[in-house]
Parts: sequence; structure tokens; C-alpha cells
Amino acid sequence: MKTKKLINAGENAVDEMLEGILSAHPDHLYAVDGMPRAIVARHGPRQGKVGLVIGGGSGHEPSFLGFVGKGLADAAAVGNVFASPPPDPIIACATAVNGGAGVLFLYGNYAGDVMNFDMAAEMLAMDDLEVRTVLSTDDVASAPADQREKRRGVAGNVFIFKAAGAACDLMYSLDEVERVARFANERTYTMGVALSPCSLPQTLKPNFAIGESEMEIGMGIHGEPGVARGELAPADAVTDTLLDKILEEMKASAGDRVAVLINSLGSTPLMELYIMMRRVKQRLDQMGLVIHTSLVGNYCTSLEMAGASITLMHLDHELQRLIDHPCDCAMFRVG
Amino acid sequence: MKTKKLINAGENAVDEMLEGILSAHPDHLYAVDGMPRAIVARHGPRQGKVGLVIGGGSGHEPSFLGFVGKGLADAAAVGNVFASPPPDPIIACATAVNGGAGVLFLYGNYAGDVMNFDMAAEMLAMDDLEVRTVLSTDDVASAPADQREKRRGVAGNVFIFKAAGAACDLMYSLDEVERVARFANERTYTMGVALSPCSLPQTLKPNFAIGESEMEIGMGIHGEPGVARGELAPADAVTDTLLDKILEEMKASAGDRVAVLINSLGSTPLMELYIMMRRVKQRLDQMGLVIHTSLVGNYCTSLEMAGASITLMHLDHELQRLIDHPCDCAMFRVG
Amino acid sequence: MQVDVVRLQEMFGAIAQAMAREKERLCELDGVIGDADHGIAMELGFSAAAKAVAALDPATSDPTAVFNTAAKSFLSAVGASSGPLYATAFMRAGAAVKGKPSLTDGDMIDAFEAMAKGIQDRGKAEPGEKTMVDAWAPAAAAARSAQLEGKPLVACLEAALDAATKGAEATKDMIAAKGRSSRLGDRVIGHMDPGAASAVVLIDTIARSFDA
Amino acid sequence: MQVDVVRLQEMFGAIAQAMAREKERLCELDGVIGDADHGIAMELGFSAAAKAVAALDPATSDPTAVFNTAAKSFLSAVGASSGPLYATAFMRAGAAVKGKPSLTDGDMIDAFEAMAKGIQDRGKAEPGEKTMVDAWAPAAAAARSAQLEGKPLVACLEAALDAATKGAEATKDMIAAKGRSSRLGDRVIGHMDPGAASAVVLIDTIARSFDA
Ligand SMILES: Nc1ncnc2c1ncn2[C@@H]1O[C@H](COP(=O)(O)OP(=O)(O)O)[C@@H](O)[C@H]1O
Ligand SMILES: Nc1ncnc2c1ncn2[C@@H]1O[C@H](COP(=O)(O)OP(=O)(O)O)[C@@H](O)[C@H]1O
Ligand SMILES: [Mg+2]
Ligand SMILES: [Mg+2]
Ligand SMILES: [Mg+2]
Ligand SMILES: [Mg+2]
Repeated sequence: MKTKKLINAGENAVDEMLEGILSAHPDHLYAVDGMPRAIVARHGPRQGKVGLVIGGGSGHEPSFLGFVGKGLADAAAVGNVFASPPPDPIIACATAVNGGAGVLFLYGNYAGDVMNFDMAAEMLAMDDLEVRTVLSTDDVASAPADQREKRRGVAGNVFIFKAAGAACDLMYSLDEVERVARFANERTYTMGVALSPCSLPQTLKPNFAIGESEMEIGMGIHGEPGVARGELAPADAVTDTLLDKILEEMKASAGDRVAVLINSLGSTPLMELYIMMRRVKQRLDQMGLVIHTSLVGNYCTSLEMAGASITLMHLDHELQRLIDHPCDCAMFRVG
Repeated sequence: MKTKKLINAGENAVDEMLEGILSAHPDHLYAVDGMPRAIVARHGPRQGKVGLVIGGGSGHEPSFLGFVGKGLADAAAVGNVFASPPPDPIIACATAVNGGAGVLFLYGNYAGDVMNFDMAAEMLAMDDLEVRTVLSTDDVASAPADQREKRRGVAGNVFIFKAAGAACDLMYSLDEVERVARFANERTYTMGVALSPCSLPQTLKPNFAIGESEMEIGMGIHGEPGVARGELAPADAVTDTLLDKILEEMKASAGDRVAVLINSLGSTPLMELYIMMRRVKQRLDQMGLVIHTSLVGNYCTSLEMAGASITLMHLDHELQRLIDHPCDCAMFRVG
Repeated sequence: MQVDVVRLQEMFGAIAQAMAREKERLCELDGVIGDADHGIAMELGFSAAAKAVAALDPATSDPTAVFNTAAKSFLSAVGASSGPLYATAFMRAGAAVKGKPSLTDGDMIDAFEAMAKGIQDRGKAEPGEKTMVDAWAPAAAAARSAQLEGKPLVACLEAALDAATKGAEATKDMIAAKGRSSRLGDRVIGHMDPGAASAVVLIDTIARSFDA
Repeated sequence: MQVDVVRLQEMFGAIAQAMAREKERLCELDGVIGDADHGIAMELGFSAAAKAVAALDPATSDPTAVFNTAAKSFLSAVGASSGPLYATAFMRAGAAVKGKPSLTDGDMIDAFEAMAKGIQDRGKAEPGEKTMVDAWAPAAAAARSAQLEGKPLVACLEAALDAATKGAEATKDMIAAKGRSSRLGDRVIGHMDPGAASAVVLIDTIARSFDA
């Protein structure tokens, strides 16, 4: 049995999607000439500004190219489904957004992405373009707290990209943008739960198997197995499981402000996300934490996977300002 | 086998969702005191302005309450899943947004909604509140063209609500708002395709059965059977089937401008929607039609149903202005 | 027979139980030609109605109060199509027996007929359009003619049940003209209308509730 | 044996075919401990490499050009983890045999060893971390020691295949320390690393391609 999808040939899905995105959002995005996988913001990159390049595999839409635009990322390099982009489009992105103040590569911590972005950075260094790299590692389920650098980057990217993009837009120096990106990553915690798999367009087969009444706590956004598998629990219990782990690490005090993201992995509808949001609010209220802003919806998906993740960013004055800073992307706007 | 959902008790899903929505969007929305199913815009309703009340069953999020906000609808009455709200919250909405210039009820044409909104209007008339009603009937698959008044209202609501809400915000009279709403509805055409069912939170059972490789052309947003069932076709062919029917009725000429909406019924991911968008652009280009604006994503869903719909609104100068008019809702923004 | 407030309270309690039992089947019927929620609506509506009605003090309430309370609580709990239809039915029943402390057989048939009329007024459906009217209209007519023949209440209601059952059965052969299934053309042929099916359950339960 | 450009072109063609055959199995292996796409990446990469390499004119190209072309086209088509790993492998192979119009048995083993070294340099994985290195590192060592024993190319490659197969098998007992599966702890025990499995397919195909 093949998963039903509204696609043409599976191997063309990414390129056809990109054509559709450029058709829908010509005022926001364009592709570098001859490099259709390098998507650049029409407004945003400018002389003297640090260029912010994000990217990763496809299948996570609106991540990553939905967050390209004025006030956020300047360009995104687009890979095959769940596969890092190769160095070529990464290099094309960096070149297109270079305003003479250096470029920051900011992306999730996956072996493939690291190798490809590093190769790109090495080649750009030969052309005297200064590139720094910050990896997002917000998935608390993916390694113990003392090995934070081994963790995956997941939905928390939205806040981390947002903070770094705002810093770029405010004309921070490359040093400062790098500092902000690292700090934003340190203060961002995500954990997810998956209920059902997704299928790659090329295979149309579920990418993992899961029991009829099971859930997988801590599953990654490519279907990488999580920390525990168990019987599906009520939404409040699931929310508590995810929050407990996040709050344990976050160490916030009453009065502290947080940004909240309740993210669908794909097919989990808003109704369920908002039911989780309700519980998050109850729990944060109990602790005296203040919800400064909240995002609920599809931000970092895994095609049609069912499940959701919760992200908290622990704000300070600077992060709060950066999160509130206006941005105007094809699939995301603030201010 | 039960459909897996991140909910608590199924019968509490709607109320818990609403709590979550108010937790996430306190700056945009509030519920009328003692009437949690009557959701009102914090900004928007004001003296001298026609009040716009929308509504319908739950399970279509971000429809309808995601479109409540300054420049769009003033309030939404919220029903159970796939069930019209009763008169009480409708009356509460109308009362809350009454600015002395009358109220327009604007909602999709379903027997249940018509009866409940009509009962509400009758009761409001006793209190001398002038209420007009316009029904949206954009689903071209749901009745022949000569019986347009029998058609269902589906995703095209977004554009119809948008035009009427802008007219209200521009302080049009009740007569004029009604005229705009009717005209917007006449110029809006939607057709959808479904690939897999959804399950109500109270039953956790698929609401219809469909073959492993089948699709249903013209299916309604509550799983009402469509006009034809057939083997799943490639995205371009499906897009053509939907567009052919829409374009046949729309009778546009080269140079005309259209607003495009590619809507997911729930679990169909952005990748597939943008692949459809690509084909829409090719077809409209061939005809010399200009895409004035396009929306791609989850706008009018059926919980986690798989499938998509295409909407075209045939713009004239007035509709174009109204579609471009700024609005600021919890789940939708323009300008 | 004299039907008082307590008997009406029991009647609503029995209907609520019956709808809870039939919920799944009604949802399945609605799934074929509608949106799969009719059983949910009926269960929700009648459990709300039964609860509200049970809270009335029989010493200070009359049958009209029972029907009006049922109407309001059903409507508020449900909305949907069934909400306004049954709310109107109960309001009309209440109006038909206004001022009476308890109801004779004739009063009960008046109330029953008023319900059918209320459903038809609210939904503007004619018999033959594949709705609950196809059960209610013949049921009301059969109850009335049995009463005119001098039959006692239970026999009248049994005649109504018989007519409703046949009417519901007949919806299988109809093309729908009202409600969600009205856009399906001949794809609905062979399937019973869920609203007609639930009307049979309701009338059956009413009949039994006075059969003692 | 002298390996010329035409034989290398044939070798890449054979690898592409083998990966197309093994695509499903490699995706399934990756599905258990990774993201289910390793077969897609390998098929895509080697079909791009084979195509680009086949377009080279043997009259004007040398083995280094073949390896460099394979590296670039593989990388551009794939990205992912396999892209940089195999691109680096082929670039190192090209560098190892720079300036030679055709390759002796010893040159081939140099190239083979350079590939394994390239993979390890790029990925910074050590043997025992449940990656393709667990196939490549013992394979390269086995090929070199067979060559030092004076064995011909095919025998050296067969020794490599034997070592790669055992290495891949051994990944089943390992906890992963690199790549997507490195966060799974002991849940990966019992499952072969997909990159090690595809390395076996690749080395097998190389060995066969010179076995004639
Ligand atoms: N206009 C109408 N007149 C009478 N009955 C109607 C009408 N419209 C719908 N119905 C009845 O309502 C039933 C469906 O009720 P229900 O599923 O509870 O509501 P909804 O259609 O809102 O989901 C139909 O089977 C039909 O019998
Ligand atoms: N750092 C690394 N060093 C060596 N091999 C690695 C490394 N990271 C991953 N791999 C190999 O890559 C394989 C997965 O490749 P593939 O599925 O194509 O890429 P991705 O992980 O990007 O989906 C793993 O099975 C492993 O053998
Ligand atoms: Mg991958
Ligand atoms: Mg319904
Ligand atoms: Mg129904
Ligand atoms: Mg993989």
C-alpha cells in the first residue's frame, strides 16, 4: 500500500515545490540564477549587514525557506527531502547575501548538514568571505544535558533564527550576531512526540512503524527514534511529559518571560495544538512564568507525520526585543 | 482501531481548544462573559461600524475564529465539531459587535447553520437589532451552476469574509456591506479533492471510507461525498480537473486579476500544496490571468483529512482593494 | 391516562438512554451520506434535555415548562441541524398544552402533532426530501387518526411508530433535497436518512415509556 | 591489470545499477535507525556520478578526471551525509592517482585506501561508532595487506569485501556515536548501519567489475 500524495514524479517534488513557492511569493523570494535550490530574500540583504544563511533538508516546510525575508534569514539552501543541501547552493546563498560584514551559517545539528555547510565554508574562505557557524541544538530529547552540543536542532529553530535575523537586521557585527545566535540556542528547549509516520515522496512508504495505540516521545523531525515508546496518553499528560523535561532544564524563576511554540509535525490539527497550549498556559501560570508571545501551528514539520512539539525560549531583555523585532517572510510575519 | 489524537476527553475538545486559543491570543480575542463559544475581536468592533459575525462548526481551524480581528470579522460563533453553533452564542456575538449600524451574518450554506443563525436573527429582531444574512456558496462541486444558492460554502470563505470585513472596516453601510458580501461570493469559486478521512474527537473513527488508491473529487469539508471517485492521479492532473471546472464558470479574460488560495484539508503538507500552486500558475499564465495575491496553507481544514482545495476569486477594482485592505487576526494577517 | 410532569421527566430520561445506545449506529448512517455526527448530536441533546428536565420541581412545574426546558437545553447543547429542529418541536409541544397541569391522551397527541409540525416549519422540508420529516409527518398523521378512532395513547403511539418506521425505511429510496446529503444526487440511494432513523428511536421510546 | 578510463566508467555504471537494485533495502535499514532515505541518496548520487563520468571522453580524460567528476556530480545531486563523505572519498582517490593515464593494481589500492581515508577525515568518525567507516576502514586495511602479500587486484578487492562484510555485520552490535542514529542509545543494537551496508554493496560491485 502506497501513501497517497498530491505529487507528480517523486524525484521532482522538491523542485516543483520550489517553483510553486516562487510563483506564490515573487515579492518575497527569488532563486539565485542557475541555482534553483538557493532561495534569497528580495528585501533584507544589504551592504554592511551580516548575511544570515539557513537551510537543511526539504519536507519541513515552512522550515526553512518560509523564514527567509526582511528581518529574518537572508537566504536558505534547500536540500532533498530530509537530506542536507550540498555545498553549491549554500555557497550561492552566502555569495548572494554577502554585504561585506560576514555571513552566519545557522542550522540544525545533523551530521549531513554539518559536513555540507563546512565544505561550503571552507570553499568560501578561499574567496575571503568570512563565515561563522552556529548549530541549533534545542531538542532536549536527543542527548543528555551535559552533551548539549550533540543534540539535534528542531522546531526551536524558529525562535533561534528569529533572534539572529533580528540582530542582523539591527546591524549587529558578525561577532555580536554569533553571540546572539549561540545565546538564543542556549535558551531554547524543544521536545516532541510522534503518533504516526510520514512517507518520502520517492518511496511513498511510511518511514517508521509504530503500534496502533502507541506514541514515541522525543522522536526527531526525520522520524529518528525518540527516547521512549509507550501507549498514547491524554493530551494533558503528554504535554506534562514534554514540559517537565523542558522546565527541568530551563531553570526559570517566577516573573520570567518565555516565548512558546506549539508545533505540528504535519497532520496534527490546530484543535490538538491548542488543547496542548491550554495545558502549557496552566502549567506556566502555576509557576508564575509569563507568556510573552506564542506561536501555534505548522512551523517545523515532517511532511504528514502526526505529532507535535513544544518549544520554550527563556527570554531576557535582549531576546525579548529580538523576538519582537518586525520581520516579513513569505510564511511568517511579526510586527 | 482508534484514530490517535492529542486530546483529553473527546467531548471537551472544543472547549479546551477555545481555552488554548484565548491563552495564545489574548491580545486579539476574548470570549463574551459567560458565553465561551462567542469569540470577539479585541480591536475592530466600534461605534458606527457594521458588525460582521461569522461562524460554523469546529474542526475547520483556522476557520472561523482565526479570521476574527481588526479589518476582518468582528466575532465568530463556535459550534461543536462539524455542527452549527446554537443561537445563544450567535446572539452573544451580534450583541457584542453591534455598533449601531447593523450586523451582517456571513457563513457557509449548510442547513444546520441556516436554521441556527436564522433563529438567532429572529430573536435579535425582537430587540430591534438589524441583522442581514449572506450565505457563502463557493463550492462549485456541490450543485449545478444554475442552482448556485444550493451550493456549500467552503475555503473561499477566506476571501469572502476578507472582502466583507474590509468593507465594514471602511465604514460601508449595512446595504453596501451586504452588496459587497454577495458580490464577493458570486466571484469566488472553490473545488477540492480528498484523499483520506478524518475522525471526530468523540468517535475516533474515520468519517468515511475510501479505497487505498482512490481520491474523491468535490468532497465537502465535512466528508460529504463529492461528485466523482476515481484512482488518485498526479498532482498536475488533479489540479487541472479542479481548475477546469472553476475556470469554466469564472469566465475571465486575459489581463483579469485573481486571488488564489491553495488550501490543505488538514494533513496534506505544504510541499504538495506548492506543487499544485506551480500548476495553477502555469495554467493562469497560459490564459493571461494575473495572480494578484496567493495564499497557500491551512485555511479551512477538516481536522486531519488529507486533500486540498483550489479557490479563485475573480477580482475587480473594488474586490482587489478590499482583499488588499489590512487586517490583523490571530491566525491571519494582511498589510 | 394522565401524563404528569414526573412521567414526562421519565420519558426524557428514557430517550436520553436510547440515544446513548444508538449513538454509534446513527453516526455510521450519517457517515454514509452526511458528516458522521448525528448520533453525537442526538445523544448530547437528549442528555442535556433529560438533565435539565430532571432538575425541574414537579410540584411547581407544568408540562409546558418541561417541554420548554427540553427545547432550550437541547438547542444550547447541540446547535447543528437537529438542535433547531427538535428545539422547535418541543417549543411547539409546550405551546400546544399550555396551562394544563397534566395531559390527557388527547393532549399528548396534540403535543405530538405539534412536534411534527414544528420540525416541518423550521426545516421547510416536505415529505419525500429524505429528512426526519419522512418519519415525523406520517407518524403524526397515524397517531391522530388512531386517536380519532378512539384508541388509547399507547395504541396511538404504536401506530405512530409503525408509520415512522415505514417512513424511515422509505427514505432509502429517496434522493435528498434538504440537509447535507442534498448534493449527492443518486449516490444516496439505498441509504436511510439518519434523522429519520433517530426519529424512529425517539418515537419508539416515547411509546414504550407510556406502555406501563 | 591496467585500469583505464573506460573501465572506471564501467565501474561507476555498475555501481549505479547495484544501488538502484539495493535502494529499497538501504532505505529500510535507514528507516530503523535513521530517516529512511539512505537508498535514495546512494541511488541518486551514483546515477548522477555514472552519468557525468560516462560523458567524459576517454581520449582526453585521465582517471583523476573520472574521480573528480564523480565527486562533484555525486555531491551536487545528493548533499545529505553520503554526499560529502563519498565526494571526499572520490576527490582523494583522484588526488592519489594524479597524472597517471591508467592505473596499476597498486594504484588502484592507493585509490581505494585514499577513499577510506577521505571518508574518515570528512566524517571524523572512528571505527566502532556504527558508521560506514566500520566497513571502509577494515576493507582498506585488508586490501592493502593482500596487496603487500603480492595478491592481484581482484583478490585484494575480495579481501576488502570480506572485511567490509564482517565490519558491516559488526555494526549490529554497536551503539552509534555519529550520524542520525547517535542519539538512540541501545535501541539501535541489533540493526546494521545503512552506510556500512551500502559500502559492502559498493565494494562488492567494484570487485566484480574487475573480475573479468
Ligand atoms: N431542512 C431540514 N428539515 C428537516 N430535517 C432536516 C433538515 N436538514 C437536515 N435535516 C435532518 O437532520 C439530519 C442531520 O442531523 P445532524 O447530523 O445532527 O446535523 P448536521 O447536518 O448539522 O450534521 C438529517 O439526517 C435530516 O434528517
Ligand atoms: N560522521 C560520519 N562519518 C561517517 N559516516 C557517517 C557519518 N555520519 C553519517 N554517516 C553515515 O551516513 C549514513 C547515512 O547516510 P544518509 O542516509 O544518506 O544521510 P542522512 O543521514 O543525511 O540521511 C549512516 O548510516 C552512516 O553510515
Ligand atoms: Mg536524510
Ligand atoms: Mg454536523
Ligand atoms: Mg450530521
Ligand atoms: Mg538517512
